[in-house]
This record gives sequence, structure tokens and C-alpha cells, in this order.
Amino acid sequence: MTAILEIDNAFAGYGGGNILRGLTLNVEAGKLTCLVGPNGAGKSTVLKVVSGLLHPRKGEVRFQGQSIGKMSPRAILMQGIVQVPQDRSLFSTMTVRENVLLGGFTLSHHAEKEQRLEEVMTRFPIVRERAKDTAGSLSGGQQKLVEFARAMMLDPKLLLVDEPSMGLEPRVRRLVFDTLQELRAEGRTILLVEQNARSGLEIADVGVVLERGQVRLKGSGADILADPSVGAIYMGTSGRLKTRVQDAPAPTGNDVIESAPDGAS
Amino acid sequence: MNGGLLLGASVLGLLLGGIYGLMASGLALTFGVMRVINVGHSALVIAGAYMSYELFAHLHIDPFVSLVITMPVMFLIGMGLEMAFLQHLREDREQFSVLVTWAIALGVEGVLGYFCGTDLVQISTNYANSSFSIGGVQIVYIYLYGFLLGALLMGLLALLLRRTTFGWSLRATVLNRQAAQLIGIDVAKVSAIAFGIAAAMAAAGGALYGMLNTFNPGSWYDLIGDLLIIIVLGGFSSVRGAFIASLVVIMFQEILSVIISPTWADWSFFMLLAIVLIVRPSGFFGVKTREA
Amino acid sequence: MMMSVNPMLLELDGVSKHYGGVAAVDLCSFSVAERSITGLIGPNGSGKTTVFNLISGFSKPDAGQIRFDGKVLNGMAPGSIYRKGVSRTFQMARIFPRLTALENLMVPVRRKGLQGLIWGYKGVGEVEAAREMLHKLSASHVADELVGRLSYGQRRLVELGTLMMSHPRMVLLDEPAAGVHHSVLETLSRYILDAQGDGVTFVIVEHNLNFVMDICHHVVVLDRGRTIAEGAPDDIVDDQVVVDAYLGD
Amino acid sequence: MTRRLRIAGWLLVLVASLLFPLVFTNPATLSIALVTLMYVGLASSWNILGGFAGYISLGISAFFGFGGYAFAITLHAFNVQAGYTPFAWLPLIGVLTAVVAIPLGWAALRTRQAVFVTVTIALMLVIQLSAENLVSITGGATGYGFPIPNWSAAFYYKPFYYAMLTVVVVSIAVAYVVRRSGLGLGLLAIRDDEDKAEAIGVPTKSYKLAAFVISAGLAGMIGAIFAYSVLYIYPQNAVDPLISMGAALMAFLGGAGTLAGPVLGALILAPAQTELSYYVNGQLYLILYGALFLAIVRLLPRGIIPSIGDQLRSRSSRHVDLLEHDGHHVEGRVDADDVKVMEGVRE
Amino acid sequence: MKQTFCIGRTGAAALVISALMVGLSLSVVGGGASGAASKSPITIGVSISETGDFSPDGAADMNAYSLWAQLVNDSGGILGHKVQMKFVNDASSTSQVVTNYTTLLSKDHVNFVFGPFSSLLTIPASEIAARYGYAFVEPSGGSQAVFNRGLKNVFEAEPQAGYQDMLSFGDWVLGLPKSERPKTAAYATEDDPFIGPEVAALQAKFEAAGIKTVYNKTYPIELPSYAPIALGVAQSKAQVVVLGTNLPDATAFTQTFIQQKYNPLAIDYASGPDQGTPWVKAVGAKNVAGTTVPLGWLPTLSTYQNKAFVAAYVKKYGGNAAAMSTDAGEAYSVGQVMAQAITAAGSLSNTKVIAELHKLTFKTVQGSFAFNKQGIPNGHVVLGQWVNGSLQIIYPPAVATVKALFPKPAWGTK
Repeated sequence: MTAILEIDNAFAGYGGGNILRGLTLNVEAGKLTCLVGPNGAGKSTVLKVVSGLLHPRKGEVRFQGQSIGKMSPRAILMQGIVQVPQDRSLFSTMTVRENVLLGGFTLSHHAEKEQRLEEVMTRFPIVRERAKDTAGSLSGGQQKLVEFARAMMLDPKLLLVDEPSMGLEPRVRRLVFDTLQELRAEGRTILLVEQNARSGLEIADVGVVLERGQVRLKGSGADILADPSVGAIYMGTSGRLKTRVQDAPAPTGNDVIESAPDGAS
Repeated sequence: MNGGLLLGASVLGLLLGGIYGLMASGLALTFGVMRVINVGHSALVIAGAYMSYELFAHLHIDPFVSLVITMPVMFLIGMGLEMAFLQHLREDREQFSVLVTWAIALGVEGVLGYFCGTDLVQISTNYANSSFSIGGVQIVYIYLYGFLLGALLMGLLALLLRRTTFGWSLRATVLNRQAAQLIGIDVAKVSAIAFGIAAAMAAAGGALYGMLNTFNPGSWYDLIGDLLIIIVLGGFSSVRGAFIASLVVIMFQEILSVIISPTWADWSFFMLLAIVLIVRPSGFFGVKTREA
Repeated sequence: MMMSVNPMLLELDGVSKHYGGVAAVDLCSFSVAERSITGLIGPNGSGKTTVFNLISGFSKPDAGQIRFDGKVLNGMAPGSIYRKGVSRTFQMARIFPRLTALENLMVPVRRKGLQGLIWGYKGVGEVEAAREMLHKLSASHVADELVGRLSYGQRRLVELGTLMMSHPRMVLLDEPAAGVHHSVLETLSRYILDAQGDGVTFVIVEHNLNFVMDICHHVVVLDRGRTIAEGAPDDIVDDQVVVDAYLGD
Repeated sequence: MTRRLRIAGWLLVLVASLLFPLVFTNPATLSIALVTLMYVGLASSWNILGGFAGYISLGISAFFGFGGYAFAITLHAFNVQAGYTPFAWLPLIGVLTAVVAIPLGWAALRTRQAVFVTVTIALMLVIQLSAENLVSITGGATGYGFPIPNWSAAFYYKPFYYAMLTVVVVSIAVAYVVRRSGLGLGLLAIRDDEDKAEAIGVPTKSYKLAAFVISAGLAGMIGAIFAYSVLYIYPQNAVDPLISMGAALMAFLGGAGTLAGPVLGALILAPAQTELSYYVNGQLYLILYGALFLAIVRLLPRGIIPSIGDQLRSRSSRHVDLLEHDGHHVEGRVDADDVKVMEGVRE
Repeated sequence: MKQTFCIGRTGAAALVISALMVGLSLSVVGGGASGAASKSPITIGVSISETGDFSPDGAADMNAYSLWAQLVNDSGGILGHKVQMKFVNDASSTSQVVTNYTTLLSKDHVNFVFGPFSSLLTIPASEIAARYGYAFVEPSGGSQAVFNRGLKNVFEAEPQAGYQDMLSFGDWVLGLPKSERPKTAAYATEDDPFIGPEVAALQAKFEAAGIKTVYNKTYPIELPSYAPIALGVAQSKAQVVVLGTNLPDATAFTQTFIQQKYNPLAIDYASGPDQGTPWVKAVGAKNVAGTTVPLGWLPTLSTYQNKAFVAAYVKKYGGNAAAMSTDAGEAYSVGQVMAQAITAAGSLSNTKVIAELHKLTFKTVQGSFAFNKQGIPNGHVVLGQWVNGSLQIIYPPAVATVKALFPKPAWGTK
């Protein structure tokens, strides 16, 4: 098991409070790790900490053994970590081609850019088809695909994907998850944050459930999906459902990290 | 009213409008990229005018030729000013930027006064008064050259923005600062360069201003009001809007000047502004901007 | 403690809202009884906040009708809807950060005439009312603190207090429990129940189902902008359709 | 600072200003004091809109100038004799300026932030242009004279000083009343979050207009006294952009949005500006003044009073406890800039 | 003329030049230098607009004033006192000019004050001087508003009150043989406190003599372009053009006329052609011929001490005589008037000096004149015209140095 990314006892947040409260998490190379958890659990914050938009107050973030906790977003990008953000992040009045080429902004050689663009266009035909259209004229799902394409310009060693299904219709959502699955099949390392737990966990090698800034459960995607307590955590009814959860079989054989009792009721 | 006079005034207004557009476009650019209201922009115009003047007076370099010197120099000065005084602004950026750029303008005025004196000067080339006639309208070369230079530089700016990687990163920064950061664009550097470009445009505008007007270091006060109103009319952060607005406003003014009176023409900026404020606060030509 | 006998205060009738081809709210219909606490739940992106925006006038519906107390709200400005007695909170507690908690609470107090304008706002019972409100919210100790310096949970309390100062008939709470510490949550539930007892109607968008189960009389479940289930809290939580909607398809 | 200490401080300043002309009798000192008071008043009235509501105006000298012209023209029209009687007309000038400010404010306040700043600059230019072009009323570029009071050189500034002091006290009192009133609370709410304020029933449009008009009326009276003291008004001295910038900068230096901030800022900066101009070569003066500007914005971005307030607050550990009390934040939605704003300027 | 001046440099420059000045000054005044050092110096305060709206003229005033002080000192001072100038900056601001003069008078206790450049600043400043009973001689605040205020201490050190300046052009034109006399005139005037009345007076004179007005516009000072008005003048095809201009708009009008190939018979400017080199540079040497302007002072005049003044000025500040601005001559005259008044009064008392100012006839580089009760000078302004590459006097005939060019040569022909 080779951890490409290690987050060790990280605390991070905004203003006075911490959202990540001693989070420890490893992401293994070549696998798709899916972070799920209720609103406010700290999923997106994990991505912000990794991509350098937010610096951890305490704890370590290491990528390929090197500490990146204090690096700028640009420096982290140069390390090979690329994020596909949650909000629509294409530059709407620029063309699709321009948007995708901008993904290779940090590449210094023109030829390299063109070559990457060629590869990306093969991988994402939509880019070639709509190259000259402005990004704003694309549908939500198409925009998401172009965002993926843009991220692939740098051939990332670690791809961070933040809630890709947000605001998309089910059919289109499917398309996005198919794409993620294909990327996973190509052997890419992906850290996915997803509110839609089933869709996310279905395609994940590793599933991680966050609650209140800590890892609550970790296991294979399928195991987590099958774990009845996830539903409870997710719906914020873990306290109420505790009796029922106890009847269910305990999570199997994975390194489950139990958080402190939350006493929510 | 004399038709020839009207036509003459319209042509003049169009040409002069191009020159004002050149000056106003830098102002719109800095606001778009940095959310900075650069009230010192006209001081940079005057600084550019002085550079051209000095090069012309002492080394006899034609002001159009000396642009290859003044524009890069002003570009560097602009970048330096941005990095020294504007980059650190965070809180209430738009409003604090007024104070900061005002202070910069005072400093520029002081430095110009110290080195160049406060006498009124003008860049008087030997072709300053030449003109030719088309259909009874005298076209003055210097206005025509000025307009062509304005159009050329605006074209180059458009090319820069559309065709170069830097231009893309600049537009990306205008459109979505955080997403730009996430793809590795150094938005601080982009801002500094954008300010530098605005300063270089100001230098070109200054050379033209200096050929058409007498000026001294305090002339920037006269200019900034007009430029600010132009960019409000143009939608504030739109470079194209600023250019179109200045064509329209200056033409309007010149025409009013001959058909009613110069005194009334002077009100035209404010009349247009009042109409815009009442009818369409987002500006005549701009798309609705977030800040309005 | 169902109160189905009460007349319907709020009615949504086939309301739709599209954003660039995506239907955020799609032919959504439900009703809220007067003096009830209704939970509006559903997975992320199911259109809950959009529904709030439509009711409170922050966005305009493309189709359908929203009625409050029998009157159509469609197309009214937020200020006018507010004056009809409909108040709302925001996901990101929107407070006035550079005012104290007490001052925040006094912002919406209606003042009549010139005297009401220039008279010190700290006079004539206003302060007492605001202090009492803070007391009810167990936030008396932060009365004179700048709200920008308070914790998130406390800000939410202040935000709610601010709304309640103008005696609304109906309050829309957008995720009041998200990211809020449990002690604050208890205060919040207690306060909402008290206020409901005094005749205020609540609609609550919330992910924390414990919170919803504890205080709501009626629960409406949205998925992809449609009402997929409706009923008593205990029925809803066991409904497989709801669980499926939550965990995704 | 306790309330009692604060009242004592204000009283001390008031008594000191009342006694000032009796102690420092030199007319040169008094003329500087007069200019200083003028800026104290301008900065305080600027603060009602700029500080409380967060609408930064750079056009206050529009109303300063309008007041001056209105005063000169009124005195002439009613054939008011020089001396003390003109001062009795000041309230009328204030009202007149305020009335004129209503339509101007209505149009200008349709915009926000950057555009508003720009529009106020335009407003200033419009008033100046009117003064130049409405020759039959204003005397055009030639300007307009005041009746000359028959006061000795040694005495001359005293009546103006006390008249100005009266208006300044009124300005600060008005600012105080506004700050404590429902109007003031509404304005502060507008500064923090205008849309939310609107949504919970604050009549934002009328409140902003009220602040604009009050601020203009006070500036008008101040301009009237100033113009009378120099006995002559013309477009450039009536509507001077440097006066607008000066008032705004002084308010920022002391702390915009606080009551004492603009007063303190003006007390420091106005005499400094006058002395600097007197003793320093003109070009160096400009450079120094600009540098001072930059230093203030850089070192004290929130002004003196709020910075002191921060110092005091950070000594008491109380608010830290508050923050730790419950550390949960909603995920990812608070961004760093919000927090900055939230911790922003306040008394 | 690109010097920025500060007080420190004045001293340094004075040292360098003073040796050269001794011989010259002895020839001008002769003797009286002994014992000068034993008396306390006469201090004279002036507020100068080093920046802002009035700054273009500030430098010339300051140069001329300090040169005057230097020349006076080299010749032994006034009544045996050395003269010491105190310059302070007002940045063109009224509040500052008021503070400055109040400080000069009540704190620095200067013996005398000189006026600032513009009448807009002159009026508030003169009020202060009046309050302190000081004489207030000023170089160029010639507006009626200055004299209408009933002050007894204000004197304009020019041969003729500013607002009558342009009448000499009228006298010249109307003095032409009837057959040559133009029939139509166009007027364009900036909305300026001084120039407006000048042009109005001239227009009245022309209309009374039957010269038809075919174009008449007043325009605001700050316009993006003066060209539309200039176009209007050109299209009117008036035979005579009267322009109430300063240098910037004078230049702009002339350029447009050249561009439009419009050649009137005569063209008179309120100001512009009198600015020396800047005028030539602005419109081009081949276009200046025939432009006329009223003149209070010229470097070439053979008036009292003018040669010495011009020589010393050029020596001290560089450039050449033709480049000197009229402002310099006007400011220098202020010093001459004051020196003569003080000498005649035999005292540093301002009351006595004011009495002398009302009585005496003064010899200045601008010629001789006396003041009436209001302080208005009674001399006459001459009419200047650019002829053969230099500015010459063409009217009145008694002092004319060259034959006038009429009609004006076409643009670019000389």
C-alpha cells in the first residue's frame, strides 16, 4: 500500500473555528478514494487544504513524502495536484479551447501544450467538437467534462474532484461518474468528494466517511456502501438509530477510526 | 446651422474620441482585473506626455517614434507602483484604492513639477498644423494619426487579450479569480502586468494629449473627471465599452458645442451620466457588472 | 401533537424554477399549516434552498403559484414579502458583523415617524425587548460583543433573534443546525418550540434529521425539485424512498 | 473606555476649543485653527454617509462650495450688512444645501461602491461647472464677494472661529444623534450587508438619502463660513477636490465610522497640511503629502481609533474565550475575506 | 525656464552671480552702499502658487521677485536696509493663501508684502493686507473685482488696468485708413474673470465704430478640445478675430486656423503671443508673424532699468531675452514701485508708503505710471505684434519700433 498523499492530524478552518479537527487520512496511489459525509463534515475543506487554498493550522500534509502544507496553490499545482472545483469554474466568455489550454498554463513549452491538448481532445471529444464555442454556452454537464479536460492538461499525479454531480441532472450525472470511472480505470489517483454517497462509493476503491472534521469510517467503497451506519451518519440520525445499528453486523475488517461520541441528542 | 461645420465637428469628435478612448481603456482595464479605481490614471497620462515632451525637446525624437521608449518605461513604472502600493490592499479594495491612487497621483505631480517645472508646455511637431481636405472637411493629420494610433493600440490590446497565453490568463483572472489561481495563474503577477499595460496605454495617450494640448504637472485634475465618467458610461470594467463610450461622448460634446454652445457642451458628460444613472445604472455599453 | 386542523398559511402550487436548462424546482407543491413546524428535507441539490428563495422573493418562480395567507406572493420584492410577515435565515448566517449582538437585534425594529428615526434606538423598551430575546436564546453574555467575533452557532442564534424581533408570522430557517454545536442546537430547538407555542409558523430546511425529527410536526421531502414524500417525521425516516434519495441513486 | 471617561474626554476637547482663541491670540495661529475646525466639521459630516453607511463620497466639496455660493448670494440678495448678522443666516444655508442635495443624492445613490465613488467626483465637477457657467447668478469665473466686516486684524478670525466651532459642535452632535438613532443603526446595517438590511425591512433608500442630505447640509454651512472668512468665492476655491480628499483621508486616518475618529484625524492632519505647505517647497510638499497618504493607508488601514480599540480588546482575553466556546463552522462557506470584513472598523 | 526654485538655491545662486552684478548695479543707482550692512534687513513676504491651477505663472513671479531683491541689495538696499524675500507656497489654494499672508503679517512680521499672481488669490490676500494696514502692490490682478472692493491699499503695478488691455488693438484698427478698415469681427473668449471684460470693452468699441459682429462665443476654460469653437470662428470668415485667450487656448485656436487655412486680416489675443519662446514653440516659428497682443512689458523696451533687468535675468536663469514671460516684467515692476515708494516715504511705515503710492509717478520696466484712488494705474498698454521673428511694438506710433503688418501675412509664410 503506497500512500501518495498523507494527511496527518490536520486542523484547519476559517476565522475562529476549526473545520478539520485532527484529520488523518492516506490516499493510495492509483486508486479512487471517495470522501462522503454530511454537510459540514469538512469534505471540501480537505480538498482546499490539499490544493493549498487553505493552510492547515496544525498537522502535516505530505505528497510523495514531501511536505506541501505551506505551499502556494501554484506550487502545489506544479507538484502534480490538480483540483476540479465544485462551483462552475470555467471562464465563461472564453472559448472551450482557450479554457482547456489554460489548464496547461504552467507548461512552459508550446509544443508540449499542443501535444497535451491533442491527447486531451482525444480523451474528451467534446473539447474538439465545441472548441470554438464560449464555455458559457455549454450545458452544465458539458462544462463539467471540459473542467475535467482542463485538469487533465497537466497529466496530474493526483486529481482532486469536488462534488462533480452538484446541480446536474441525473442523466448527466451518470456521464460524469462514468468519466470518473474511466479515469480510475486508466490508473489515475483520484480524491473525490461527493454528496451523492451511492454514486461516489459505487465507483470508489476506497470509501471514507467524514463527520465533524474527522474520519469516522474507512473501508472499501463496497463495504462502506453496505454499512448501514453510513446512512445514519449521513442523515444525521446516528444517535437515534443507534439501537438499530447495533443489531447490524459490525464494519468488517477495515481500519475504522471511531470518532469521539458526539452526543448529538 | 452650417452643415459643413456640423460634419467637421463630428469628424473631429470621432477622432478625438479615439484618443480619449486610448486613455480611458487603461482605466477600465485596471478596474476589471484588480478592482482598483485608479484616480491617478490621468497623472500617468501627464507623466507620459512629459516623457514624450522631454525626448522631443532635447533629443528631437518624434513623439510617435519615442513611444517605443516611453511605453516600456511607463509599463515598468506602472508595474512598480502596483507592486509597491496596490498589491497589499485587501479590505474594501475598491474604495481604499481611490485614496492610494490619489496619493500616487500627487506624488507623480510633485516629481514632474520638481524635474520639469510648472510652466505650460506642448509637444509642437512640425506637422502639428498640417491638414488635408476631404469633401470640404479639413482633416488634421495629428488628430488622424492620434486616432489611428489609438485604434492600433486598442487592436493590439485586443490581440494580446485574445491570442496570447498572458492575455488568456488576464481574462481568466477577470472572470474568476479563484479558478485562475487553481490552474496555476499567478494573479498577483497578472495584476501587476495589467497595471503596467494600463500605464503604457496612458503613456501613448499622454503623447497624443501633449501634442493637442498645453499641459503642466497639474493638468491631470482636468482630465480625470472626464475619463472616470467615460468608464462609468462604458460599464466600468469593459475596455471595449470605455472605447465606444469615449467615441460617443466626445462626438456628442463636439456636436453640441457647435449647434448650441461650448458652455452647454461642457455639460454633456454630466447630462449623459445623469441619464445613465436614472435609466440604466450599469452603463450604456457595458454588460451589467457585479459591483453595480 | 399534529395540528392539521389549522388552516394552511403557506401553499406552493406547482412551482417551478429553471436555471440554464436545469430544473432546480420542478412542479413542487406542498402546504404549511399555521402554527406548525414543517421540515423541508432532501439530499443536496434537491432544491430546498431554491424553494426558500422563491418563497422569500429572492428569486422569481418560472411557473406555479405561491400563496401566503391566501395572497399570491409571486413577483413581490423581498422587502414586501418580509413586511407581510415572512422572514428567513440564510445558509451562511447573514448578520451585521460590525454591530453588537444587541444592535443586530434592534435593526429590524419598526420605527414610526421622524421621532422614531432620530430617537436613540437604545430607548423605550427596545433594549429590554432585545435583551429578553437574547436571554431566550441563551445569548445574553454576548449582547455587547461584535457579532463578527462570535462563533458560527452564536451568529445563527443572533440571526434568528434578529428575525424574531419583528414578530414574523412565518420563519424560514435554512439549515439552522449545520455546523452548530450541540449545546447551541438544544437552545435553538427549545426556542423554536417556544416561539411556535406563541403562534409562529416555521419551515426548516435541514440535513440533521435528528433535529428535524425532534421538533417538526410535518416533514416534506424534496428530491430533484419535486415533493417525493410527505408525512409525520417517524414515517418519513423509515421510508426507503427517502433513504434512497439521500444516499443517491 | 468607560462611558464617563469618554464624556470627560469630549468635554475636555470642547473646553479647550472654547478657550483656544483666548490663549493663542496670534491671528496666524487662529487662521490655522479655523482651517482645522473646518476639516473637523467636514470629516465629521462626511463620516455620516462615508463612515456609517460605508458609502465613500469624494464629492463633499460640492456641497461645501454650494453653501459658500448660497451664502454669498443670499447676503447680497437680502442686503445683509457685514458683521455678525450674516451668521444668523447659516441655518437657512444648511437647509438650502440639504434641499439641493436631495435630487443629487437620489441619482447618485442608485449606484454602489466604485461607481458611487466616481459619481460623487462627477457631482463635484457639476457644481463647479454650474458656478462657472451660471454667470448671472454666480458671477461666473470672476467669483462673488462678501460684505467686508469692519473687524481689526487681531480680532478678525475670532468670530469666524466661534461660528465654525458652533457648526462643528452641531456636526458632531448630529453625528452622535444619528449614530445612536434608528437611522444610524440602519446605516451601520447597510454598511455591513445592504441586501440583508433591505430584506429585514430597513428602508435603505431613504436612510442612505437621509445620510447624504444631512452630510451635505452640514458641509454647506461649513463652506459658507469658510467663504465668508476669506471674503471671496470663485469656482476653484469653492469646489476644490483637495478639500474632498482631505476630509475623506482625515476620517480614514482617525477611523471612519467612529465618532471621534474623524475629529482626531482632522486635528492631526489639517494643521500638518497647512504647516507643510507653508514651509516646504511646493513640489516636495506634494510628494510628502502623497507619501503621508500612502503611509497612513498602509500602516493604519482601519484608522487610529479602531487600531487602539483592537489593542485594548486583544489585551482582554474575553473574546478569545467566546471564539473557542464552540468551534464549529459550517463547511467551506465562510471565506477568509468575510472574516476580515467582519473584524473591520468599529468604535 | 525649467527651473524649480527653492529658497536654499536662491542663496547659492546669489553668491555666484553677485560679483557680476556689482558693476552693473553701481551704474544703475550709484553709491549709497555704505552702512547698509549695519541696519536690519527689510523682509518682504510673498505667497507663490508653486503647484495647482496658478502654478504656470508662479515660477516667473518668483524668479523676478528674487532677482529684484538681489539687484537692490547689490546696489546697497533700500534706505540702507538689505532686502530679504520670504517665499511661501500656497498650492493655488485660497485657505492656504489666507493662512500664508496672515502668518507673514502676524507671526513673521514681515515689513512688506507683494501680491501673488492671480486676482482670484489677490482678492482674499489684499483683504488681509488691508486689515493690517499694509500696502499691497500686485503684479497682474487686473480685474475690476479687485478694485471695486473699496480698499485703499491695493495697487496694480501695470501701466493700465488689466480690463482695458485690449483697447489698444481697437485704437490701432480704427486708426487704419477707412478703405482698409475691416468690416466684420469674430470674438471668442474663455470664461475668465480678467479676459472677459477686456474683450467686451473691445467689442463695444468696434461695434460703435460699425464693425459687425459675425461670431461671438464665451467658452469654459477646460474643454477637451477648443477646435469646434475655432471651427466656428473660421466658418464665420470674419475679417478680424479677437481671442480672449491664455496660452493653451491661444495655441489651440491658432493651430485650428492654420489647419483650416483661415487667414483673417488681423488677429488679436488677450494673451499667448506675449509668452515669448513658448508661443513660438507652440505654434511654430513660421506662423507667429502678424499675431498681435497687448503688452505691458517687453524685453526690448527701453524703459527704466529694463536692459539691466533683462540682462541679469537671462544671466541668472538662462534662456534668452525673447523667451522671457511678461509675468517676469510685471513682477519686477512691483519691486521697483515699492522701492521708490519706500525711498520717498523715507520710512518703513506702510501708512507712509501707501500715501506715497497714491502720490508718486513710478518709473518701471513697463514704463511710467501713477495710481488713482482705487489703485488703478493711469498709463497705457502698447500693442505688440510678431514681426520678423520678434515681438515688436506697433502702436501707439510714438513708441512703435516697427511698421505693423496689415493685413496679417498668411500662416506659414514667414
